[in-house]
Amino acid sequence: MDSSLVLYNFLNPPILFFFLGSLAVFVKSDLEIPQPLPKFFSLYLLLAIGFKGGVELNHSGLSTEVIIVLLTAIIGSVVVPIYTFFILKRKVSVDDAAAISATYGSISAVTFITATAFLSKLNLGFSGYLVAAMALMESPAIVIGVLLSRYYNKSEADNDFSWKELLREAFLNGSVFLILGSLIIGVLTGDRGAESLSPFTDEIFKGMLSFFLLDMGILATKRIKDLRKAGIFLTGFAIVIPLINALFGIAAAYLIGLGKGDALMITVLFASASYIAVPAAMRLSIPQSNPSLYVPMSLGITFPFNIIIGLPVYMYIINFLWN
Amino acid sequence: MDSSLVLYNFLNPPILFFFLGSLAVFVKSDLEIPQPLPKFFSLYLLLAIGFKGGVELNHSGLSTEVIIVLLTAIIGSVVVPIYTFFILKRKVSVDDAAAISATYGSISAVTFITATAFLSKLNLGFSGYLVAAMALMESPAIVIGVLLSRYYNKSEADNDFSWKELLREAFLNGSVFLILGSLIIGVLTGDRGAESLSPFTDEIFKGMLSFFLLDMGILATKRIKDLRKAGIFLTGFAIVIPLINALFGIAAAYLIGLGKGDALMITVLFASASYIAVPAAMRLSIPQSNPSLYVPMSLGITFPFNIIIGLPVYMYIINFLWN
Amino acid sequence: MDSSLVLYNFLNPPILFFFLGSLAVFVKSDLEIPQPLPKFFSLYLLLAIGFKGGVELNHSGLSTEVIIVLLTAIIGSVVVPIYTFFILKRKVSVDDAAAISATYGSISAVTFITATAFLSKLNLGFSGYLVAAMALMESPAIVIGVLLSRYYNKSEADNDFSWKELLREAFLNGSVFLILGSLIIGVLTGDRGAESLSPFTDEIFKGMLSFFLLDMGILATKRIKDLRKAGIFLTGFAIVIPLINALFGIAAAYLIGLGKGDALMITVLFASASYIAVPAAMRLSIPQSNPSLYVPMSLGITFPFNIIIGLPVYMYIINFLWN
Amino acid sequence: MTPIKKVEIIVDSVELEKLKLILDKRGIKSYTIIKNIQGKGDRGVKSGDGLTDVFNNVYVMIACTDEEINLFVEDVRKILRKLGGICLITDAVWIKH
Amino acid sequence: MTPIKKVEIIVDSVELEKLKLILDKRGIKSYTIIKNIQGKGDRGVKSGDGLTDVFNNVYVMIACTDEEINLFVEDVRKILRKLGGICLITDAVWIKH
Amino acid sequence: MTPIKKVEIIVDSVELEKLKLILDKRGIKSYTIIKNIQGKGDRGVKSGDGLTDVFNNVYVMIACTDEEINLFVEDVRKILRKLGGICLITDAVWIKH
Ligand SMILES: Nc1ncnc2c1ncn2[C@@H]1O[C@H](COP(=O)(O)O)[C@@H](O)[C@H]1O
Ligand SMILES: Nc1ncnc2c1ncn2[C@@H]1O[C@H](COP(=O)(O)O)[C@@H](O)[C@H]1O
Ligand SMILES: Nc1ncnc2c1ncn2[C@@H]1O[C@H](COP(=O)(O)O)[C@@H](O)[C@H]1O
Ligand code: NA
Ligand code: NA
Ligand code: NA
Repeated sequence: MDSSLVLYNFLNPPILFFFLGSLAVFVKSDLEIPQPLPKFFSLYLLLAIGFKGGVELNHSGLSTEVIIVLLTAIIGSVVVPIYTFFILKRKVSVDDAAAISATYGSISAVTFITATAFLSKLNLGFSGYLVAAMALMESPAIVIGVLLSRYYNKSEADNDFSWKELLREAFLNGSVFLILGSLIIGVLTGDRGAESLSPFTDEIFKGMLSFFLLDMGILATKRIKDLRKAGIFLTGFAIVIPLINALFGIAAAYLIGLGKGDALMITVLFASASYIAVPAAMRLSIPQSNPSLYVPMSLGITFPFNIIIGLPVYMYIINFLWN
Repeated sequence: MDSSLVLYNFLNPPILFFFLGSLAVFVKSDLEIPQPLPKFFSLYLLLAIGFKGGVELNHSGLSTEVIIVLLTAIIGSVVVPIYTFFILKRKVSVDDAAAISATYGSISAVTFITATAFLSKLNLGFSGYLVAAMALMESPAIVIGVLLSRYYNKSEADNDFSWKELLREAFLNGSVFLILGSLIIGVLTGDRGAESLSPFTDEIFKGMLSFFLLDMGILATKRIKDLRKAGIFLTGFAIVIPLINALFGIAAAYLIGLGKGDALMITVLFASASYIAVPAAMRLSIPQSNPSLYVPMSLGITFPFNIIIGLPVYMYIINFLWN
Repeated sequence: MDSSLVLYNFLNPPILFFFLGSLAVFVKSDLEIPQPLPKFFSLYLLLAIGFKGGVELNHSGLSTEVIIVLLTAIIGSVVVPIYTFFILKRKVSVDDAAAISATYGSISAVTFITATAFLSKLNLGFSGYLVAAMALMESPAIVIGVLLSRYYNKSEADNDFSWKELLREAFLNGSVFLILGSLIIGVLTGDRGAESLSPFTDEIFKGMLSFFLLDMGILATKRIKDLRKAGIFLTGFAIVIPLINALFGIAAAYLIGLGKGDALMITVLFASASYIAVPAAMRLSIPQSNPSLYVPMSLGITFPFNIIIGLPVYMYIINFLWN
Repeated sequence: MTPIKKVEIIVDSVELEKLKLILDKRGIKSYTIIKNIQGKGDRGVKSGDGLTDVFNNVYVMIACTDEEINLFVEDVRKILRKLGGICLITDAVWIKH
Repeated sequence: MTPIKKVEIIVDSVELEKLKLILDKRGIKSYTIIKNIQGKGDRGVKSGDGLTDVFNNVYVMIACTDEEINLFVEDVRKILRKLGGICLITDAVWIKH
Repeated sequence: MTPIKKVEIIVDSVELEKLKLILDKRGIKSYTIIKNIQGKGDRGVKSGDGLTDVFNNVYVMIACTDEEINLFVEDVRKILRKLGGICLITDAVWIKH
């Protein structure tokens, strides 16, 4: 495998700051990023990536390709939770299976953003509408997960259930709303808006990402400890399923005929798992499910796996197939 | 009316982010900007606008015009609370009348800052000393409000009253102090200082403003709900009085012979109402007044009215009169 | 003395913001920078200075000079706590003497960072490895301080003591860890990394420093009140000892043959006292010592003294000797 | 000085909205909230870190009479059963003003 | 283990400085403060949002004897009457160390 | 409704890790933590400002039985003696769910 890809990824400051955060936990340093700074960085990144995607979309406009990609994204976020649910149900409770499958059907915006930094190192771009694809993938997985849990728990009549609540939680949770909103603002204001916001959304972006990944390194590593509860099956799941989903993503990108940059981004969307929107939604909609399972899986294993090993591996496969 | 002005204002990213925040509340999204981030943005904006005003002032120096404008500003912030107090006293308690009149005599720094972004879209500038005018308008209104409340509440001897406390609260509250202090630092360091701080105070300014207005949209819309208590009279007051005050401002600017940019800024100062310095001061100095009246009025109605409708309308009138 | 040096320092925005914060406390303004913003600025500055130092180090590489300077730094941070301990022990308890001596053996990163802003005003640079020297000086002083306290408190068997704990606290506390880690990331990524992070770590740096020093001005001035407890001896100590240590630093720089910029930086390291890493470590390792003594001394006296008077004085002496 | 009961409820942060709805519905007009607190219990560690409120608790205190407690205690019990947390009641006196 | 009273006061954040002055003046040397808390009461909702502390409460706890309570309770009552808030007193025992 | 003891401990923030270790070691599996609180006591003012947790307190609450209290109270007393802080015990009832 082209080792330069791995090196490119490793020598990227954001990734190195992730390692630094991770190391802080291993050596028991008391380094910590106090609340609500992590939330601030996360809101900043969503706003910036949404806005930049919108400005790109303003340039490119909508096309058949765009619509096909968006549909592919939605289908992916519906199919993944279904197939994984039936794998999971053999080993864990229905509620946990539903929550974990929703987690893996949904996406991680930070993985997506880290992939943009990786692409920019390789001087590759990506299309702005993929940000829309990302936003569209968060919600369906949540709905599917909750429906699966309800269907297989039929006996227990839970009178608290409200479709309105579920749909609001799925489609209007803070992160989906902020990304979509910023995207639309980007589309509306185009280059004029981009110019005035660019020092904020572009220039300091990598620095903010580095700072945030420092915290993500701390968080992800702390969560790894919780994995003992998850056991070997779920730990393996958290690596194997993203890989399989990535292959789905690569295949879809190949069939659609996307460029390399776009192919990597759609792959990363398929491969990534949620640790912000979905856990918050599951806590409300499937309260019997255990967040000490799905959060460590997505944040402690799948996220680091994707940004450290996944990115260069997916890129390598794409390079191989596309050339 | 020149519709392009409205459009210019609407397609300004900061205004669009304000709408986004407002929408979040309407659709019941759980988007929120956790504390103390709103305070951080607010401190940043005060520091940046104060400093930039100071640097401008360092260029232009003081002139008769400057002194006339500063006096006009102070007179405005004394007259407005007096005339509004007697309007208000017919409908609400003396304490509430005093607090609301102080609110409208004082100013909103964020409205002022949003107006600078609006001007820069129109390629118009404004003079740095108007930042000083802004700082000078915060305090007199507070003092007048408290004096009116005390005078008309004579019977109740409130032994707690202390002039020292009142003057400190009026002239040395955090926002007045930070704006004036940053202004003086800007004057002292001039271009040399501006150069080194400019990436922080200038370049990322619009981005920080957008982020802050996102939160202001959330806050203002939440406060609207509280307006049921305020009733139709106070709701109308919160739109009509700013309009009247704006006309005073435009008239003053016309008589002094200010440029268009400066005219808009002084108009905005007259038209805006405080929701930071004055509520904090009223809470201490007129504790019997009800913050659930004056905060929703200034933050939920007057602020959005000014930045969305007021700015283009005032500019249109100024364009009309000046040409 | 060359008065332009003093003026250069005074008209530096960061220093002026320090004065502004200080003034806020004197006039009893309610200006405050809410938690955890001060911690955010402090983390940002450590990350940025560490990273920039690392990039510089990547350019210059290691040399005999570098190793000599690093050794000098370590020796300084071992010798200073020892000699000051015996001075202090005559007047205060063994525990307080140990904690104060550790405080003055260690360093203040913000003083160092303020010195870089001072140097850049004079168009002087400094070598990146001095950031490493700074990081290396935080820990030994902590270890020496604790050992002195234990040796002279022999009688009381404190079963809680753990070398492992002490060394972790000394070498892996958050600030040391973040500076060293960012330095290594800077070394690893070099110019490529610097380019992508530079808007974040370089361009907004002075603005962030100004904001932070505003808070430091507030904090330092609040702490001055606590000095009544410290008394005249400790107050004098907090000015005289830094001066003596600065002379040691200047002498060392002269003997090694450093350039003027590097000489100032090493002098500042010797002269400065810790108010972040050491107090946190002392609280855990010498709990009987009184933080209301060593924090006001280092934060309320030594820090302002160094950045206001120290910087131009040290520079003046260096200019005098070097020319 | 009037005798009164102090009811303290500690639950998952995501339950706060539901809890407030219950109190409103049951006519409880006054309460105090402390957000972003941490803890440990049967449902694991609430460490307060992370990017969401999933690992956070909230504290709600209601000073009220025994009759008022009866209005909402069953609803609270239901929440606790589902999502964990605790509810303590203490005797106190209220300084009337 | 010594019997002691636990006095808990919840008031508007802007009153904190005044409250601390009272305690200092009345010779109360020890207390604990929790800032930035929320609540609801006769004077409306304290939602904790906003750019000021106007919609914020503060919690102050004082563990002290009955005699000490008498020193400051009247002053506190006056504050509560003016700006709202509550004051509860609970019996507790103090683990002497 | 079961009678229970409410143990409240307020100590220096730097002691929190040690306190959690003690509770874990003594088999106490449930507690609640409020971080970043302020106060004043024999060891001076904890103003909560500054760049470290040196001038900060933490509040820990444990609802447990008398037997459980005996398991950790001596260890807590030792901490209080060394670094200050207080420990109060109140009678409460626990709403079983
Ligand atoms: N015995 C207890 N004492 C104090 N706090 C408790 C206790 N039990 C539960 N809690 C709090 O309630 C939260 C949820 O409890 P649980 O449902 O048992 O996980 C915990 O995270 C604690 O903050
Ligand atoms: N019965 C109560 N129980 C708990 N907290 C209360 C109660 N009454 C008032 N409070 C608290 O005291 C604050 C001020 O109360 P009020 O003056 O009634 O608006 C409220 O925002 C609550 O946080
Ligand atoms: N009598 C008291 N009432 C309430 N809080 C106290 C009391 N004594 C001590 N504290 C708290 O415990 C902390 C440490 O106390 P001390 O060790 O006395 O300095 C103080 O900062 C207060 O937060
Ligand atoms: Na996915
Ligand atoms: Na006005
Ligand atoms: Na030193």
